[in-house]
Parts: sequence; C-alpha cells; structure tokens
Amino acid sequence: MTPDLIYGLTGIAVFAIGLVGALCAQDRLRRVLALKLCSVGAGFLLVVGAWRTPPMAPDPVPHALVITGIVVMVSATAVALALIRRLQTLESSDDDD
Amino acid sequence: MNDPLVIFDLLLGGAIIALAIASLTVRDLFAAVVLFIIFGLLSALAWVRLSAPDVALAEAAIGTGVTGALLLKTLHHLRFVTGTLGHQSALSVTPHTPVPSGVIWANAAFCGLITLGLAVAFLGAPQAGPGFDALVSEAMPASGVEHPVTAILLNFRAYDTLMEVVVLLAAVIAVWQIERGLSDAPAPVMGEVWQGFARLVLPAIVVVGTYLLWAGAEAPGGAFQGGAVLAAVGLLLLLTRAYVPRPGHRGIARCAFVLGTVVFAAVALLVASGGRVAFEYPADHAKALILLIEGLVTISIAATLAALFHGREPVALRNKEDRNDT
Amino acid sequence: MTDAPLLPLFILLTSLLVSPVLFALPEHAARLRTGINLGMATLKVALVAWLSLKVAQGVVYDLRFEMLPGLEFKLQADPLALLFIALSALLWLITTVYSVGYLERGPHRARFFGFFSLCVAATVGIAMAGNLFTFLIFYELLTLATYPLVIHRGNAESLRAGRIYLIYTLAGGLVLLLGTLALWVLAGTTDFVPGGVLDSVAAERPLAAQLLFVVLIGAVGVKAALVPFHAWLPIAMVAPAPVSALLHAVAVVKAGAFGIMRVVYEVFGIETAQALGMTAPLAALAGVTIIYGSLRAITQDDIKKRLAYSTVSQVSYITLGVALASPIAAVGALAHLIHQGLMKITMFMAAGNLAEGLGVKKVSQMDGVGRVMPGTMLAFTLAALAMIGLPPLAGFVSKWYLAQGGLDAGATWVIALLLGSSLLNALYFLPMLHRAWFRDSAEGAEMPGRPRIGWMLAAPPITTALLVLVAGGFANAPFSPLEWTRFVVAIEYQE
Amino acid sequence: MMTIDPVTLAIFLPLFGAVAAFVAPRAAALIGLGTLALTAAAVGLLARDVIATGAVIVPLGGWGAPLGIELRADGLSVAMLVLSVAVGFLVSLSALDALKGPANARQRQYFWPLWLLLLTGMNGVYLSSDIFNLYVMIEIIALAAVGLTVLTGTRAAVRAGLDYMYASILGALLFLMGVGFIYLQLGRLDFAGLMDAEPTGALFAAVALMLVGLALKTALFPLHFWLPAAHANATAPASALLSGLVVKAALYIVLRLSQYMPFPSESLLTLIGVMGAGAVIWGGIQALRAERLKLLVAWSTVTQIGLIFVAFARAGEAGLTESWKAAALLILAHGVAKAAMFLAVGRIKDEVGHDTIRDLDRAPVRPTLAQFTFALAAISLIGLPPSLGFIGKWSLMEGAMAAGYWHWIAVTMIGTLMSVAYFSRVFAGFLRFDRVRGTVAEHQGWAVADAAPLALAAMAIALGLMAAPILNFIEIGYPFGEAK
Amino acid sequence: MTIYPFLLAIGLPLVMALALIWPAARAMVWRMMPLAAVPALALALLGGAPVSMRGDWLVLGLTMGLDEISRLFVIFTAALWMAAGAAARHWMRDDTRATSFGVVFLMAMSGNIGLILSQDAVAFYAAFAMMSFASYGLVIHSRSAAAQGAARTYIGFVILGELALFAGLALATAQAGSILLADLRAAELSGIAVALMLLGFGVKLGVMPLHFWLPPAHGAAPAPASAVLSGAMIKAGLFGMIATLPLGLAAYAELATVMMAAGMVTIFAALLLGVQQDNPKTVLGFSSVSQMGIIALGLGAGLMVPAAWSAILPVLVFLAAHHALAKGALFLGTGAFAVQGSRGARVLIAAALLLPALVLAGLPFGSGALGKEALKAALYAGSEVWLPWLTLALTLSGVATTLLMARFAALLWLNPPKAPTARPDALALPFVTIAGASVGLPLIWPVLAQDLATPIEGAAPGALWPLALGVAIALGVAVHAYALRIGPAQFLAMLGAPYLALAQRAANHGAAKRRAARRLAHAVPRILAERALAWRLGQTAIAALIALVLAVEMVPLLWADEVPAPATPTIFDVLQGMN
Repeated sequence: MTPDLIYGLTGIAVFAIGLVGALCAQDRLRRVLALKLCSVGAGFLLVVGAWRTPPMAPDPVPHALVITGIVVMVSATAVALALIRRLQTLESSDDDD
Repeated sequence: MNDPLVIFDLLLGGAIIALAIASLTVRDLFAAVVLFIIFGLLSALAWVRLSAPDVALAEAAIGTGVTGALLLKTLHHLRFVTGTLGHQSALSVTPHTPVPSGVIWANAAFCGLITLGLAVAFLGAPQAGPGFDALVSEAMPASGVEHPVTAILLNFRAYDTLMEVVVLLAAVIAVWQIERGLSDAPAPVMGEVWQGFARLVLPAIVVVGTYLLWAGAEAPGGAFQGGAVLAAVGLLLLLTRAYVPRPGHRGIARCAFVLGTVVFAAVALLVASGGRVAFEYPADHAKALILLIEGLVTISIAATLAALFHGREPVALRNKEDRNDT
Repeated sequence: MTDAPLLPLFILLTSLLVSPVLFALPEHAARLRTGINLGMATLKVALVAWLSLKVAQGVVYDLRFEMLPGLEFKLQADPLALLFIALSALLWLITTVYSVGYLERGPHRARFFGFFSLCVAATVGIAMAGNLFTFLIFYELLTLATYPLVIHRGNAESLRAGRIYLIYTLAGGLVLLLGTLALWVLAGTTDFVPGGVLDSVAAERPLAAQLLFVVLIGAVGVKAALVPFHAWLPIAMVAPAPVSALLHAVAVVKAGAFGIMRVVYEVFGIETAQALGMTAPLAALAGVTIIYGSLRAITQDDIKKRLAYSTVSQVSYITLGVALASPIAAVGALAHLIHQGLMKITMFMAAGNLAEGLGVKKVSQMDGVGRVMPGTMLAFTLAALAMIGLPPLAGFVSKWYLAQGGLDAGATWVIALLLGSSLLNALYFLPMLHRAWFRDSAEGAEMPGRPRIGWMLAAPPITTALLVLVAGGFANAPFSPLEWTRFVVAIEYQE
Repeated sequence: MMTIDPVTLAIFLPLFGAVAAFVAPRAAALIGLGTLALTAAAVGLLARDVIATGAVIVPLGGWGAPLGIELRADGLSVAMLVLSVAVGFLVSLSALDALKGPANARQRQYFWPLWLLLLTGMNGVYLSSDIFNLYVMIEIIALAAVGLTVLTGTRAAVRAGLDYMYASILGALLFLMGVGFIYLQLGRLDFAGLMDAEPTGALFAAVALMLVGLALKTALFPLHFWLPAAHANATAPASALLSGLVVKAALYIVLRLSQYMPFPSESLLTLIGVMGAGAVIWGGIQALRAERLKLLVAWSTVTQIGLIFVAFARAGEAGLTESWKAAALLILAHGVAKAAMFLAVGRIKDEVGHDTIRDLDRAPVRPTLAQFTFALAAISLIGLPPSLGFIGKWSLMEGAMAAGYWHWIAVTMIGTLMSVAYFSRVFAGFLRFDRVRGTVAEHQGWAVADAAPLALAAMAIALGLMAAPILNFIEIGYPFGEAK
Repeated sequence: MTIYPFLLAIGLPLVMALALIWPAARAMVWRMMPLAAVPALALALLGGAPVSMRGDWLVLGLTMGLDEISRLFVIFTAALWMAAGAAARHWMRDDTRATSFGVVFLMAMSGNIGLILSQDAVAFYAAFAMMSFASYGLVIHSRSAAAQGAARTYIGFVILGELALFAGLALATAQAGSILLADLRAAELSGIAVALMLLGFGVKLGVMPLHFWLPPAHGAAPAPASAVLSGAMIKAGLFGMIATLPLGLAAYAELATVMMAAGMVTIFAALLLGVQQDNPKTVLGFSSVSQMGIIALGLGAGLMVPAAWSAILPVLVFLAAHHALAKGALFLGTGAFAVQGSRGARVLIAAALLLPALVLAGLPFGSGALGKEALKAALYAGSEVWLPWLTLALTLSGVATTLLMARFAALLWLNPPKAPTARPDALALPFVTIAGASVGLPLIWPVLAQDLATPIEGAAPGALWPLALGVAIALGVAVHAYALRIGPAQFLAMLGAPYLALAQRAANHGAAKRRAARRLAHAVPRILAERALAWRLGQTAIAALIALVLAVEMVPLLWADEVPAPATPTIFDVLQGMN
C-alpha cells in the first residue's frame, strides 16, 4: 500500500461524502461546507495523481492546478456565503415579497 | 505493511473521512465549522505526505483559514446580526420542510454507487502515470524562477493564474453587489487583550507573508499563500476595528482589487510584440516581471480576501433608499 | 432570354415589403395607407400581366438561393403558378378597395393591412414556390399572417376561433414539414417537376411512397378543408368580411387546393399517383367532402357559415378534378380554382355589405333585402346561380369540364355527384334568393330606407360578379382562365 | 507598435473593460459599449482570419500544449464568439434603457463589470483548448452570472441566485473531479491529448462526472431545477444574457468534448436524448402552467436546451460527426431568439407594469412593438420557417429521419406543438381587446428601447436565410482539421 | 261414413246458440266458443275426400260432402272461426249484448261451415242465407250510428244478393234438372243464370261495384266478427262460384270481361278509397275489397278461357286461404292491439302485425307473393289479349296493398279502434296463431292440399320492388303529410334533431372528458412539480445520473470479453503486488 492509493481512495470518499451533503443538506450553510468537501476531494485526486514514488519529485503542474482550485473555491464560497447572509436578512426583515 | 508510515497514512485518511462525515452530521453548526477547519488542516497534512507542500500551505491558509473565517463570520452574522436564529436552533440556519428520509437514503445509495464506480476507475488508472514531469523540468531553465510550482503558476500556465485572479475579482464584485443595505449592527469586537495581541502580532504576520511571497520563487510559498497571510492582517485590522472601511475608501479599494489583474494582464499583453504571443516573457526579464506580477497580485489577493471577509461595500447608509434599493 | 429575371421576386416583394411599412404607419394616416395599398396592388396586377405575357412567350423564370446544403429556396413562374398569382393579384386589388371601405373607422387598421399584404405575399409565394421546401415556408407564413386577421376583432369568440384555426393549420404545417423532410430524405430533392420526382421510390418502396402521399395530402388538405380537416373553416368566420372573402376565395383554401395540385402533379406525378392507387381514394374523399359540405350548408342560418360550408364543398371540386386523373377533369379543376374564387369572393363581399348596411347576418333575416340593396343582391344572385352551375356563368364551365372529365376517366359516378351537388347547392342558395327577392321584409322588422354603403363596398362585389359572367360567357376567348388552364394542363400531363 | 492577435484580444478586451467599468462606475455604460464594440471588431478580425486560413492557434506564453495553454479559434468557436458579442452588444444597448434612472443606479453600476466579466469568461470558454482552463472559465462565468441574477436584489431573485450558485459550484466541482481523472489517466489536459486516448475506466469516470456537471450547468432536464427561477427573477437584460448566452457555454463544452473524447456510446447518447425529450415535454408542460410571462419564457429555455440535446443525439453514435451541427444551429438560433424574447418581455413588463399572463388582456397599454418582437422571437423558437430555429429543427429531423430514429422526430413535433400552445397563451393576451374599457390604440409604448430586441428578433428570422453559409463556417477547422 | 259428422259440424254451433238462450248455460257456452268449429275442422282433416253423404229424409234430400276444394275451404274457415271464437269469448266478456252476439256469431259460423259442406243447392242456399242474415247481427252489434248505417247498407246488399242468387239458382237447377251442385257444374247454364249467380256471389265477394256494404260492415263489427267476416265469409262468395258455376266447361266472354274489368278496377279503386278512410278496420275492409279484385281477375280469366280453369282454380283456392289467414290475423291483431294497455305491448303487437301485413302486401316468399306469381303463371294459359294487363295489375296490386297496409298501420297507431277491457294476452294468442299460420302458409299448404299445391310450389318467390315502392311512397306521403302539418322549417329542424341531439350528446360527453382530462392535466404536473421541489428530486437526479452514466459506460467494460491490458501498471496492480 502506498500513500497514493490510500489518499486517492480517501479523496474519492471525501468527494462522495461532500456530494451527499451537497445534495441532501437542508441547511444552506452546511451545503456550502459540503461543496467545500467536494473540492477538497477533487484536490486529493489531483495531488495523488501528481505523486511519484519518493525519490522522484512529484509532478508540479497538478499542484499548481489545485492551488488555483482552492482560490477559485474560496471565491465561490465567499459569494455563496454573501448570498446566504443577504437572503437571511431579507427573510428576517419582511415577509411579503 | 513494511512501512510504518503506511499506518500513519491509513489513520490520517480514516481521520479525514471521519471528520468529513462528522462535519456534515454534527448538529451544531459552530461545531461543524470547527470540525471542518480541523478537516482542512488534516487534509493539508495529508498533502504534505504527498509531497505537495505548496498545496498544503494554500489549503491551510486559504482553503481552511480564510474559508473558516468566512464561515464563522457568516454564522455569527446569522446568529446575532440578523437575529433570525436567536436561541431557536444552532442546528440549522434555515428551517425547511424536511426532505423524506427515503430521498436522503436514495441519495446516499447513489453516492455509494458513484464512490464504487470512481474507486474502480481510480484503481484502474495507471500508477504514477504520465505527467508533465519531463516537460516541466525541460522548460524550467527558461521560466525565470527556480520553484516549479511558481513557474507553472506564473509562467507556463500564467493564463490560468490570471483567470484565477479574475475569479477573485469577480467574487469581490459579486459580493459587493450582493451585500448591501444591511443594518450596520456592530461587528464582533475583540477584547482588550486581543487588541493588544493583534498590535504585537501584526508586524510579524506581515513579515511572514512577505517572506512567503519571496520564497515562492525558489521554495514552497508564493503569491496566494503570501496573500492569504497578508489577508489575515486585514482580518485582524477589521476585527479589532483598527481599520473601519469608509465610503471614501471605495476608490482605493477598487484599485487595490484590480491592481493584480491589470498588471498581470497588461504585462501579458505588453510582452506580446516582436513575434511573441501574450505571456511570452522575454527570457532576460522573466524573473523581474514575474516578481513584479507576484508582488502586485499578492496585494490584490490580500485586499480581495479581506474584502470578501468584510462583505459589503462600504457605503454611506441612507436607510430607506438602501434597504429598498431594488 | 429575359430582360427582367427578377420579375417574380418583384411581384413577391410588392406585397411583402409593403407590409412592414403599413405596420409602421400611424393609425390616423388613412389616406397614405390607402394610397400605398392601392398603388402596390395595382402595380402588382400590372407586373403579373407583364409576367403572363412573358411566360406565354415561353420565358422561363427560375430564382434560387441555397438555404441548407443542397436545399434551395426556389421561386419559379410556371403557368400553373401564374394562374394562381393572377387570381390573387386581381382579387387583392378588389379586396383592398373593399377593405378600405369596410374598415373605414375600425380599430387596428395598420395591423390589419400589414397582415393583409403579408397574407397576399404568402399566397404569391405559395404559387411561385419552386419546390416543396419553399412551399412549406410560405405555407407557414400564410398561417401566421392570417391568424391575426382571423382574430382581428379581439374578443373571446374570435380568439377561440383563432385558436382552432391555429391548431388545425399549424398541425397541418407540422405534418407538411414531416412530409417535406421525408420527401427530401427519400427522393433527395423537393423540386416540383411535371411528372413527379418519385418514380423510382414508388417502384422500390411503394408503401413508403403511399404513406408519403397520405401525409402530404393530409397536410395540405387541412387548408383545403377536406373532410375531416374542415372544421376550422366555418369557425374562422368570425373574421371581418374582407378576411373571410380573401380566406375563402383566394388565400387559404386555395393554397391548400393548389398544394394538392402540386403534390399530385409535380411531386408524385399523376401516373405515379395512379400507379400507387392513391387517386381513387382521394377522389372519393373529395366526393364525400362535396356532399358533406353541402349538407351542412343547408342547415346553417348564419349567412357566412352557410357560405363557409359551401366553400368546403366547392373547393373539393378542385381536388376531385385533380384526383380523377383525366386531363379534361384537370381543366375543370384548374378553372374552378379561378371561378370559385370569383364566385365566392362576390358572395362574401355581398354578405359583408348586408351585415354592414342592414345588420343582416342570418338567412332568416334576409326577407326583402333585394329591394333595399339591389346592387349587392344582384351580385350575390349572379354568383349563387353560377355556383349552382347555370350556364353561361363561370360555375357551369368548370362543372361541365369536371363532368366530361369524369366520363373520360370512366367514373360515371361523378355525374351523379355533380348533379347531386348542384341540387344541394340549389337547396341552400335558392331559399336565400327567394327570401331576398320574393318576400317582404318581416313584420315588425324595421328595414332602413336605402342604407348608406359607400362605393368602395358596393363596387367590388359587382365587379367580381361581372367577372363571373365574363369568365363563363367568354370562356373560350384567348387569355380567359379556361384557355390558360388548358395550357397548364398540357404541361402537367406532359402532352 | 504592438501587434496582438485578435484571439487574445477577444478575451482581454472585455477583461480590461470590466476592470475599467468597476473602477469608474460613472462611466460604466460608456466603457461597456466601447468594450463591446472593440471586442466585436476583434472577433470580426478573427472571423476574417479563420475564414482565410482555417483554425487559428495561439500558444500562450509560447509554451504550447500540453505544458502551456493554447487558445484555439475555429469556425464553431468564432461562431459562438460572434453570437455572444452580437447578442451581447444588442442586449447592452437595451440595458442602457432598462437600467436608466436613479432608482437603478446601483444595478447600473454593477451590471457592466459583471457582464463584461461574463463575456470574458464566455469568450475564454469558446477559445480555450485546455480542460482545466475551461474549469476556471466556467467559474468566472458562474460568479458573474450569479451576480447578474441577483442584480435586482429581491428576495425571490436572491433565493434563485443562491440555488443557481449551488448548482454552479457543484457542476464546476464535478467537472474538476473529471479533470482529475483525465489527468490521472493521460497526464495531460489539452484537447489534443484527449483525441487518441484509449477508453479506460478513468476516462469513463471523467466523462460521467463532466457530462453531469455540464448538464447541471446548462440545466438539462432533470437538472434544470435552478433555471426557471433564476432566469425569471433577474432583470430583463440579465435574463437575456443568462438565457441566451450563459447556458450555451456549458453546451458548447459538451459539443467539444463529444468530438475529442472516447465519449458517447450509443446507450449514453440515447440517455442524453431521453433527457432532452424529458426537457421538451416537462418544460412544455410547465410553460403551459406558468402564470408569469418571464417564467414561461424561462421554461421555454428548458425545452429548447432539451431540444438541442435531442439534436445532439438525433442520429446515434454514427451520426455524431454531423449531429453537432444541428445542435450548433439550434444553439445559435436559441441564443438570438431567447435574448430577443427576454428583452421584449422586459419591455412589456415596463410598459404594462406587470407580467402576469392572465391579465395581459386587461392592460390598457399594449406595447405593440415589443409584442411584435415577442412574436417574431416565438416564431423562431417554435421553429417556423424561415427562421434559424426552423433550420435547426429541420436539420435535427432530417438527420433523425435519415437514421430512422423516428422517436426523436416525434419528440420534436410534440415539442413544436407544445411551444405553439404555450406561446399562443401569450398571443391571446396581446390580441384580446374586449376586456378593456375604451379602445386600445395601435402603436402604443413605442420606444427606442424596442430597437435592440426587434433587431435581435429580426436576426433570428433572417439568419435562417443564411443557414448554408453559417453551416459552412462552423465546420472550419472542426474538430481538428486544418489546424496549425 | 255417415252424414252425422257433417250434421255435427253444422249442428254444434246451432245447438250452442240455442243453449245461450238459457242463462245457466251461457258461461259454459262461451267457454266452449273456440271449440264450436272443431268438428268441422276434424272432419276436414280426418275425413277423406271426395266424400258425399246423403240424408234423404231431410229437406229435399240433403246431400253433404267434401271434395278437394271444399275440404281446403273448411280447413281455413274453421281455423279462422276457432280463433275468432277464442277472441270473441274475451272480447265479449263484459259486453251487455254478449248473448245476442254469441247467438248470431254461432249461427253465422254454422251457416258458413254448412254452405261449404252442402252439396245440394237448397242446403247451400239455406246455409248461405243463414250466414248472411246472421251477420247482420254481427255488423250492428255496437248499435252505434256507424254500425247502424253499415248494417243498413249491409242488409240491403244481402237482400239484393240473396234475391239474385235465389233467381240464379232456381234457373240453374231448372236448366240442369238437378239440385245437386255437381250437376250444376256439369250443365250448360244459360248466360242469365250465370250472371245472376255471379251477381249474388259477387255481392258477398265485394267486387266493385257491389262492395259498398263491405268496408263499413267490417269497420263497424267487433274485431273478432270482422275477422270472420273478412277472412271466412266473403270467401263464401268465391266458394259459391266455384261450387255452382260450370267453370272449365263453357266460356262466358261478356261476363268474363265484366268480371276482369271489375276486378282490375276493384284492385286500384279500393286503394284510392281505402287510403281516405280513417278507421283502420275500414281500411282493412277496403284492402279485402282490393284483394277480392285479384280473385275476380282469376275468375274472370277462367270464365273467358275454360281451358285455363284447371290451372287457375288451385291458385284461387290458395289465394283465398292466404287472404283468409292474413286478413283474419290483421283484424284479430287490430283487436289485440286495441286492448293492449302498455306501450311496450302495443309495439310488440304492432311489430307482429307487420308480418301478416307484409305477407298480404307481397313480401317475397310470402303466401301473397307466391299466390300472385302462381296466378300470373296460370294466366298464361288464358287470354293472350288480357295477359299483359292482368300481369301488370297483379304486380301493381302489391303496391296498392302496401299503401293500404301503411295507411292501416298509421291509423292503427294514431287512431286505434275502441275496445272493451279484456285480457290482453287472451286476445293476443288467437292473433298470433293465425298470424303464424298466415306466415307459415307456404309451408303448410303442400301438406294440406297435396296435388293442388303444385302451382304454388312451382311459383316464383315474387319481387320485392312493388313492396319497396309501396313502402317508399307511403313513407314519402307520410313525411310529406307530417311536413305539411308542422311546417317545413320545423320539419327540417325535426329531421336534424336526432342527429343534432346525438352530436350534442357526443359533444357534451367529449367536453366532460376534456374537462376531466384538463383537470388531470393541470393537477398532475402541479403535484409532480411540488413533489419534485419538496423532495428535491432534481438534486437526487444529479447523483442518479452520475451513477447511471458510470454504469452505462463501465459495466460493459467490466463484462467485456477481453480487457486490453494497460501499458503501464495500474494502481490496482500495485495493490495486488503488495499482497
């Protein structure tokens, strides 16, 4: 057993768990959390793909991609959270509309 | 099982999965966020195990740190600012009509199938398969930097990185657009001790951030990680009310947000002359240009992340108009 | 060759381009609108006359434009097309005069005349379509252009009628699309060629060819109001009188009948159609429609509905003539295309005058109207007698040729059918004439003195009635519809 | 003097425009229009190049694929660029009017940067030839599109925007996971690398994930749940952009992937077609039920997306090399017509004051020109000749018939009839007058603002006459012919 | 064999008539009424023929007997009397003048049977007279003004007839020198004798212009009486001619011409007169007149060409039987119809009435049509000059009869005769029996008549068209009359009404179904949409679709026959390598 195997499967599992959460979670905030889990799962897959048996250096390109992915995800998360806050404000302030 | 690290890996993997499940199932939202932060840190650790320190840094700083802060801020906002939650439930931000458990189980079953399928696909994929390794090492000398990840981010695939910065810009524009007219309830104020602590810590963080940025050229670290650390400065300033955004600051803020994008894009276009295409840095100026871009991008990233944390655009509140500005 | 190769296009554009102009004109610019309308209509008649001359001299017009690889938008001006164009151009002019008078102070005139010209443009396009694909385009355009006219009054009833009209015709159009596609896939062309393009397909895949025939005839049969696709026609009678006149005399039903001709003669070819065994059922269907329409007409009290059912019946004469697969019957069919147009437009305009001038909309209210509106009723009478088939009026000529054609094709039942139909025609028209001329106005019903209808309403039906007389009386003269018809049939039967 | 290739410009111009519009909000509209004009010029140059020399490739940074990222412009991508720029320009013109006045100052301020970023993203998608880059681009599109969705800031809009956001993120993450599998298997991420790949489990996993992710983003039934509310609650120009252009980006990626990857087996194509058919029918039913005009139009988008997928699946695996053309034609047709329709609806709503279908015939004001525009757009969407929609439908049915796939023909015809049914609900409201006191005059509510939608609608009809050149054009350099 | 059975056949009705005078016996007698004719029937069926019995001590030497012809007459006459008796029993149950009716009824029966059984002129005349005069009581039974008038006419004609007959018989017996009828038939009779006898019998037969008594009488008499009057008694005229005249021996051209002309006129004039009547039974009476015109034709032809008589005779007998049964059935049916209380029963009876009516009108394969065809065939042997006219007249008589029957049917339905309260089923039974017999006659006749049935068996089935033409004219006339009555517009509307009603109902049904479908079509998508939203099925679909696509793509891969070995080791290989 090698780390790529272990963490690859871990990543897939995390992705799937995130997927279940994203599909089922009733709570808005928790859905964001779940989506974030998905993204970590996807990151795992790329990092695992980059991994080479130790003496060899890993492939740097996927690392760059994952970093990009993380930044993209934080942006999306920020927007989603802003929407949640705004919606919550609107819902709490008036009930018509 | 001859490698003791395998046990560590297994334990770590198990812990990650367990934390993922826990953060989705624990009833208390605050706990969920905390568990998620731990999950993020452990994931970063796992990526270190996979020889990806840059990724681990980015994940820890941005994926976990900034995201965690955003989540906590939102939670705080939902609980105390809008007051919708009150004591009623820490369980859920939004009460919905419940989805039947059958549907949830069906979802879970499908996801189980997906996991199975993906696992089969994963196991069938070539181990340590083809990659960019050879290409990267071949192109490294011409990249202008020593650290391959930085070379990729700012040279080989600089276009992606530019667009990533654009994503951040889009996000901050969207957030400013979305959040408005909120009642300006007091932001959480930290205690005296914390303020003092902040005053001490801030310079140190700035130094660390700058170092990370600099180091990015040769070692793990770089604009994003550096930016994230600098953003932490902003967070502290905001939290301690050492800095309070004012409407008058909007112009500067906008400039700060777009600075990285503009410089990055402008450089990319400016170098495209004399038969060169965009992003094709002249070999002798590559390092300087990359450092320039990285530096300015870091400022933009820091400002953007801090703005994302702060949320709404600093506007002078004119109660009626803003509230009903639709 | 030709000094004006784009002549057919100009004829199309005279009404197509004028339509947006009319839309955009302000509501109150009535004079300008009338001027444009009449000017364009007159221009079109002139152009058509020129074109007829050219075509008679043997000039071939053929305009093509590739829309999809291999699939062309194609306009041609063959004699058959010209027959239909001449009819629509002439009647457009007359109906325009009539509509100007009819809608004098009505609302939405800009819209009305815009769609009216669009409708004529579509009709002309249908006539000149050089292949089934182009035909389909104009066929759908016709549906769209007439829909706003049908619902012009904008009340619940007219909307309901419009919906039914739309359902029938768009479904028909969809089926036509299917048929066109199938033709394209089967034959690799959709061109109209005298003698047809499906010989080899019919030989190799007769079932597919038969199905195609059913699909295509069903599709165009909707507009031709073949039973059982006729229901929309009487319902669409809620439209204003000029629209009914145009719909029934020229545009829609004739487009359907014309489509049947194109499909039978130039997609399948009469011989192929016969070989497929499809003409006899078509003739039978036409016969059923003729009788059924007349029977329903008898019981209608609403004048326009009676006329509408009469149209259902009369238009199928054309189908019958086509389906009999005899050149003589074909002459009758084509002549009837023109003659029925003249007769029916006369009657509808007369009916419109009755409604406008006297408020008479039902047969039972027609007592004594002849004395009050002699001109209009004279025109109506002439047209009705022509419909019944009295010589020397136009209707007689076409019935005569149809009967001859029936004998020629060995279908003696056609004689019985025509006699029965004439009898039924008499049964529903003569009572109207009887009421109009020989009865005093009903007791208590206040008949206003001489109603004030302008010359624009009075003149058109009289004109068309005279044309009915002329078309019958001078049937053998050169350039009469009948003569032209013979010319066309010679081409279609490749004699 | 720098000479920058139009490919790069097509992406960077809107980017700079967005930045400028963000920094200088007061001049945003001016900047926006200028940017669009410049971008249009760049796209025009690019089209000229493509016609002259075939596909144009720009290896950014000079590295070239697979290490670097290449921009690639061929017929199809330029056609999509032209669509987004042309439609975008007209929508922008219309937005000038729709967002005028002090009440809309805020919307105006954010509309332009978001829209220009959206354009950046879309142009980036159409020119990209690297799947990770595509991921970043669709994220830009997603964020900008969500921003546009919630521009009005009403509760319904924000709620719809949040659902849209979730769907977008999830779709993008599924795509990203697919990218991971592709890397795992092939070790490269450019389109060229995908072309000769042996089909393996990892690639199939990638296909499954990416396909579903894209279907979610393009709102293919039954993953359409987010779309109607999002499109119906946005402000009119935003709806026009979202419905006319944004969903097409994901569709475009599907078309591309189908050519480059060991993609569709027969059964997968059938599944796609069935989903399309479901969209046609379910969307039609919902459009028939819709009470608000904008919602009806949004549901019509669902059916049209379904129809495009039916076109994609029309002739099975063997016909895929041709089917994408039918799908592309329908994409173009829908883009133009739907933008026109949403703008027209916006105009109607402005003039009448509401968009409840049931009460349209009670309105004393009838914005004739907007109604006419709506009708023209509907003609194209229904697929009546000679509109581009008709040509697309014709291609769809022709291919299906030639392949003997009669069920897709049946679906198309059912869809056509249903679209007639639901659009005629609206016409009835336009044309009924007996429920209004007093006379309703013709030519009410005409405004310059009607010009842009009318132009779009006229384009939707007139483009049908240009179908043959369009078809020839989109074939240039596709999928990889005549490159380099 | 003795004469006693004959006496019984004649005497039983007489005895019963006498018994009726005694009140205690009345109920018994009425109960036995149907059986009064049984001895005669039994005699005819069981006794052989020809047979002749003489009772010298009676009268002037009474001779009674049966031959082939009279046997057949006895059979249908007796059968009809039995049925009429059965009907009369119930018809008269509550009648205050039942006793007098019973007496004259039985006397007429006795006379009718007696004249057929008689073989000498005196007995014949006596029986004939008894029947004729007794019938006066039948005609006048109701004592209404119409009955009184009819009876007056009747008795006048009876007297005229009896006088003529008496004179004729007297002359004939004198010329033949014997009172035996057989001798009369073999004798050369003078024209005047024959003419007088023809006149006498012609009155009974009702040939024009001697018919005036007949229709009113038939109309006035109670239904059972009408049945025997028309069915049995007028045949006595025919029988008399057959029994007394020297047919087949001598030609009486003048008389024949008169006879045939009268017959032809009768056939059609009766139609013209008949259709104007508004009493259904009177119409039936005219129909009888018309039918007797046919018989007169046959007789006339026989008088004209003696050689043809042997062919004509069996046909005439058959026609007599046919008419007796059919017309008897119609009269009985009229009575049965009149007493029915419920509409349904009336419809049933009316439907049953159609059968004898159609048979009478000449429905192909029916006895009427067969008779006429046989007569046409027989006439070929007769006068060539007359043949086409006779044929034409016979053919067209079908039209005439049809029209009369139509008129009868219409009147019966619109204007049923008055009837006493009686058990409906009791009256239906005799009617149905006779109607069945009339329909089945072509089958029964060969059994009964044996050799005499040959011409009938060989006859053509007859053509439908006269009947159809008649029906068409009748319908046309009826429609026309109706249209005139209610006005053309209303009539046209009425014509369309059933169609419209049907269309309306279909439309309503369709509309209801459409409404239901529409409700469903509204509800189902709404519910589906709500469920999908509440359960977030769209989200589930994401997972389901990924799983589905994975399955679609990968399952075939797993089951593929040969999985291409990957060039590079897979992660899975590494995993295996570890273990």
